[in-house]
Amino acid sequence: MARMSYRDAIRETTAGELRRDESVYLIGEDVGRWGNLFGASAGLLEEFGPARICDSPISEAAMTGCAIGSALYGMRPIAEIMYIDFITIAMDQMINHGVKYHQLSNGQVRVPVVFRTQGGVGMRNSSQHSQSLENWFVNVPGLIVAMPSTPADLCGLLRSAVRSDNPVLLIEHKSLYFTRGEVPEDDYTIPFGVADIKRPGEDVTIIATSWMVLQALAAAKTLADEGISCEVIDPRTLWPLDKQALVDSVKRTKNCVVVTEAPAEGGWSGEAASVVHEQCFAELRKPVRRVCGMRTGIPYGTDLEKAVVPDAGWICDAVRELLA
Amino acid sequence: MARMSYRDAIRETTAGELRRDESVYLIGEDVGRWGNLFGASAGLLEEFGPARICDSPISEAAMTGCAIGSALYGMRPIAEIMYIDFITIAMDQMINHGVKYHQLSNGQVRVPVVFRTQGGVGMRNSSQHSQSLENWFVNVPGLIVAMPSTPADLCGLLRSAVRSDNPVLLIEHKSLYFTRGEVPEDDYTIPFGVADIKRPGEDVTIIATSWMVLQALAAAKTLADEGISCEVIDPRTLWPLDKQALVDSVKRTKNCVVVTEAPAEGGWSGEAASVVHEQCFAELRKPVRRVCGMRTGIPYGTDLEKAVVPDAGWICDAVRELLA
Amino acid sequence: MSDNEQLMELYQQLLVLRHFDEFCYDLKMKDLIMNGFHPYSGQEAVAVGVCSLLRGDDVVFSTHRPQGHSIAKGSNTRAVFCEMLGRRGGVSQGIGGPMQWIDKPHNFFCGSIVGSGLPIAAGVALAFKRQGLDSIAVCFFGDGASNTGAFHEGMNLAAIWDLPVLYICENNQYGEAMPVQEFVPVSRISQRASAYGLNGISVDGMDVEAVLNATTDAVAQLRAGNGPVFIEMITYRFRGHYGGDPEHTYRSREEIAVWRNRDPLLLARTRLLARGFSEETLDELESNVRAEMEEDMEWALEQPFPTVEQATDHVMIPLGQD
Amino acid sequence: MSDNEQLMELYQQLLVLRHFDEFCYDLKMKDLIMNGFHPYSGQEAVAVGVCSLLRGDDVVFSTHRPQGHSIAKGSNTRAVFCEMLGRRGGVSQGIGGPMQWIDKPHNFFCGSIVGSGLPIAAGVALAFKRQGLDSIAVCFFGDGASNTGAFHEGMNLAAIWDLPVLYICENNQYGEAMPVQEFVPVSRISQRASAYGLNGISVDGMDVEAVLNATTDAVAQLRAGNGPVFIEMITYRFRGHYGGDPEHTYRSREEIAVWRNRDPLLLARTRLLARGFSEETLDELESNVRAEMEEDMEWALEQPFPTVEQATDHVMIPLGQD
Ligand SMILES: Cc1ncc(C[n+]2csc(CCOP(=O)(O)OP(=O)(O)O)c2C)c(N)n1
Ligand SMILES: Cc1ncc(C[n+]2csc(CCOP(=O)(O)OP(=O)(O)O)c2C)c(N)n1
Ligand SMILES: [Mg+2]
Ligand SMILES: [Mg+2]
Repeated sequence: MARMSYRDAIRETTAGELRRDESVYLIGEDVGRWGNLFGASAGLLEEFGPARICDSPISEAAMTGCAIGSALYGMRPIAEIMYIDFITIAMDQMINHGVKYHQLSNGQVRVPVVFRTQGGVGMRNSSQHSQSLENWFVNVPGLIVAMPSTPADLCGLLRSAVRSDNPVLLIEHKSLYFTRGEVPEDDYTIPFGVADIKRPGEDVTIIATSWMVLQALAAAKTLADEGISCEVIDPRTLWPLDKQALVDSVKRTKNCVVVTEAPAEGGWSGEAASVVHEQCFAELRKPVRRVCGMRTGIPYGTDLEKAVVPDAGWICDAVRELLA
Repeated sequence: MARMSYRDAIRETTAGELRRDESVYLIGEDVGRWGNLFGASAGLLEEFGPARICDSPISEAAMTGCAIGSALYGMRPIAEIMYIDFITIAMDQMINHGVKYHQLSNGQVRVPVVFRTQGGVGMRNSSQHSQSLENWFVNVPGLIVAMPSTPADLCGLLRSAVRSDNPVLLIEHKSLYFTRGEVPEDDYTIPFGVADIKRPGEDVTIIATSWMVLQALAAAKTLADEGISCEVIDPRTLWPLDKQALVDSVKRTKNCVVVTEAPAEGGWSGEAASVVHEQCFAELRKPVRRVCGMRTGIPYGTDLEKAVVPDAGWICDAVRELLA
Repeated sequence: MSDNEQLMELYQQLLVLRHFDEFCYDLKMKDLIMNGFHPYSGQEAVAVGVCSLLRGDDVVFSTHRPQGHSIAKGSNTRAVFCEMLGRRGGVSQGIGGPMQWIDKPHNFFCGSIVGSGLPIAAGVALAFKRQGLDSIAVCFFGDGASNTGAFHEGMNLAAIWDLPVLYICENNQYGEAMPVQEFVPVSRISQRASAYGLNGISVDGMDVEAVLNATTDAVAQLRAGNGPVFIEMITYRFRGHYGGDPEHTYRSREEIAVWRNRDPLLLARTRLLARGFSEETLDELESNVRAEMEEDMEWALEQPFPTVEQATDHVMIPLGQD
Repeated sequence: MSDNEQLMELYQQLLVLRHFDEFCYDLKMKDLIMNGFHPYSGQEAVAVGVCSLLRGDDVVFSTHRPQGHSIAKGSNTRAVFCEMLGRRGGVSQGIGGPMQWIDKPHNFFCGSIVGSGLPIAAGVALAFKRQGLDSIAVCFFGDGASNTGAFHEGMNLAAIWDLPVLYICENNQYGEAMPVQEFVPVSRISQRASAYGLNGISVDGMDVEAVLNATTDAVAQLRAGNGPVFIEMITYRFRGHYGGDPEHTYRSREEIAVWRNRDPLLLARTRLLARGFSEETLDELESNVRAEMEEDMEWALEQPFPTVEQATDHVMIPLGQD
């Protein structure tokens, strides 16, 4: 076990995959010289050279298409979209092409591409750099969507992503980069579609993703002092979704809260809540509570950007109300 | 009242708005010479000239940005994205800019732009021309999302869209263009956020959107012969959503089915089902049933493309099971 | 200049593409091809000339108008007929349809989003370059596509990284109903190459030998590792944008007649006659090709449609096997 | 060539921009500007030269590096300080931050998605053209932005429709850490104009008079209705990409020193001295400007932060009032 930051976990895992498999390469804006905005690829250019650590021009569509094309012919690209907000420029390449080629070829071609990006608040960069757009991709057949919340999950899921022949979108979170955690030292992978119980509990199931997992854990801690025992479940992949894990938990606790940073309407909270309602209807004491970001552009500034998305306080309130 | 096709309703309403207000103009690929792929703007170039009916180059991003920019300075553009699949190219302009300017200007600028596009199956054009991507936009603050299912709704909602100072995305459906219906002859508008009960009923509420409304109505007819009375509700706008109408209906019927052409996971069905569960938990006999498109790229061919999305048969089966 | 035998082979290929296309047109009129068919008649010299120089391991990316490129790249005409008809046995087993198929054995891809192939072709070329291969990627696209953001981003990427992509712009004078002069503000689309530090050239795309000559140099340059090449092929589509479009809204009969006088098949045939081939030989060749295409079509018309299970298979590689 | 008075005014504006920027840099180092600040030092001659020719009703679209353009277009320096600091009273009331604000009274817009302004500026110009006005839209963007699809699509649209947009490419030699020579495969970005049938020119962007002269012609041409103009301004940013970036990873101290020798403020000052202004006059001007900026900053630092209610207001026009 080593204790490391989420950011370092990205770098170490990427480096490991680059060493393991010659066909892996990293492409993205300033992933080389700068080693990524957060240092998530610092030093890799020096170790692997510019043929494998490719600084891309400011051309998100081309970079994405390039990754897809090269994946068709033996390469295993990790394409980094600096902020998820910029993925809007790459959507055609991803959605109309990359994720459809396997089916269109009747299974003859594979597109082993990893799209890495990061979303959410935390850098005080306001509304064009802080969005939570993950649910768009959950509705798209052909794509795996992973959102690791800890350094250990990041390592295991990123390894799985690089080694998968399916296209994978792995969404990091800017507020997670400098969080730290224990990471096993072996070459483990985490399969897609397997949720993780981040904290076992008995009175209520809190389903949360990405940075919201940390908020949920903080809430669980506060609530424990009040005698409320929360189970915090992190699905880790939004698609495929480990429905069984969610359902098993809620059948036990009989109460459920879903937390997302994205606004409720049209977001992933509706999907998670529906799965729980569909399969735990008899057991649920009350309907699933959704705790979601405000329906607003993310404002600038430390306090404001955090004030418009859920925190432990919001979650505690929701749990208290639900159990009242 | 005049009986007309959905396609003609678009044309007549567009022409009416162009006549009413000089600042309205239409921009899109082949909206002029061709009068739109389906004839939805046939003859308008002749009446209004190329300054108001603008054939755009194959540049969805530029066309969208152009519409937004002109809307900032006194124009009221209707920007037509030929297929919703191509909106992937325009997403940055819409999502990062057009829908954010009002808030970023603290209410000082308005962006009265209408994005018209069409989705779904029906033209046998396979997976890059048949997608149902509406839920992406429901999760985006700052945008109204309308999906009219009848010629009369189209007229009223399109008028509201053109006259609104908020950005509106109006999604048509290729399988609706040649359906016909009665259209009032006066200059009526339909407010956003007001659902319509397309068929009143007592035993179950079917919430359906766009072309799925027709499938739901067909199912309701079949089920009526079996003694099952279905209420079919069309929210007409996905955001804002007329939650009250859905809730009132389900509180009466105590049963609910949600139908979308898009796949379930990450789609709008989760949102609708969540709203109903949250607010009708006590009244619901069973959990809300979702009837949604298969999780696949849309295959080519008349039979196949229709076989992968819900039809009356799927809906009947779901209702029967729910009421069993 | 090609020798007699070579020209004869090219002519045969031109005939294949033309008769294939015309049969498809009829199938479209009968609604047997259900939608998305875009005739290639008139542009055959481009596909035939370019693809005659390619190896099996070279990769072609095409557009919503792919049948000519696909066949010229080696796709089986029966399989392409089947795909057009949405039948099992099609290049994409009938699920992709007339503008979206992948023929992996022949390294052929196409798609119906205008301009989108340019970045992807650059990616294929990147793979070849990294792997030290001398295979190349060829990307066909239209005059209209040269206004897309993907064109610009893709071309720039290929240029700065010296990738072996052959960009072939088929300027057939229109993008749907949009005349190129009105939508592309340069007289030669090849001038756009200079924005990427490339030497663009424009070639008579009705003349298969001209296409061949220009492309021969380009392919040599690409295999030698000297970065992308941009060739504009000046051509014309004889039929509407899609089978049955309202052509009269944007072009005149006279204009079509002028271009039909420069029919690539006619040009090649005239040249073969001048080189001593007899009318009879050429007529016989044509009727043989036609008969063969008809036979392929008949065969295709007897193939079954895919089942829903088949059509929804392979959305993803099953988890655990991926 | 500008007269003395005019040059003096330009110099004063250069000083405003520089001192404003340097105060911001300090604020960023203190984390009072929270993020997204991109220094403009070194490029001032571009904003000042171009904007000095604009009318209030002309519209400017800028980038993630907008403060110079905004102030030169007329934005109140207190309001821009406030926006940087995220305070109420900012141009966007403190909710947009250092790279996203709209100053409607001064017809100024900016945004942090590289390249995205080009199509929107074309749209503004379309509105002016339709309304028969002679107002123009000005769009600033960087060398890096010239590789975006939005650049290509927007420029093409403006060109085919003859829209009154002045496209100003500020080639400051880098896009983040990416050197322009490596990412743009032409020696002059202005060469890209020819892809749109336009005559691009490249101008010394460190020399405010050169900027002024080139732009004067351009603005006249635009007001006369003669379609878009593309000017590349060759310039340099003296500081890192953002306040505090790892500059050493991509450029040398020597390179910076060479460019600092051509500081636009130094050039203008030298010229003013040559035209007879005294050192004392210029020093006094500078210290006045500096004092004023400091005062503005102090004022801004006392303004309140927006409340959450304020920051989430105006997401949409309330239904029924829209
Ligand atoms: C991004 C995108 N926009 C619009 C369309 C609709 N469309 C299909 S073909 C076509 C014209 C393409 O013109 P060109 O590139 O010249 O190719 P051609 O059809 O002439 O072969 C258009 C606009 C599309 N398929 N994709
Ligand atoms: C579409 C997009 N991609 C990437 C970024 C991240 N980014 C911000 S500034 C910048 C460099 C821009 O370079 P240039 O256009 O030369 O402008 P400069 O910063 O030099 O003023 C990049 C890549 C972004 N904001 N938007
Ligand atoms: Mg064309
Ligand atoms: Mg730059």
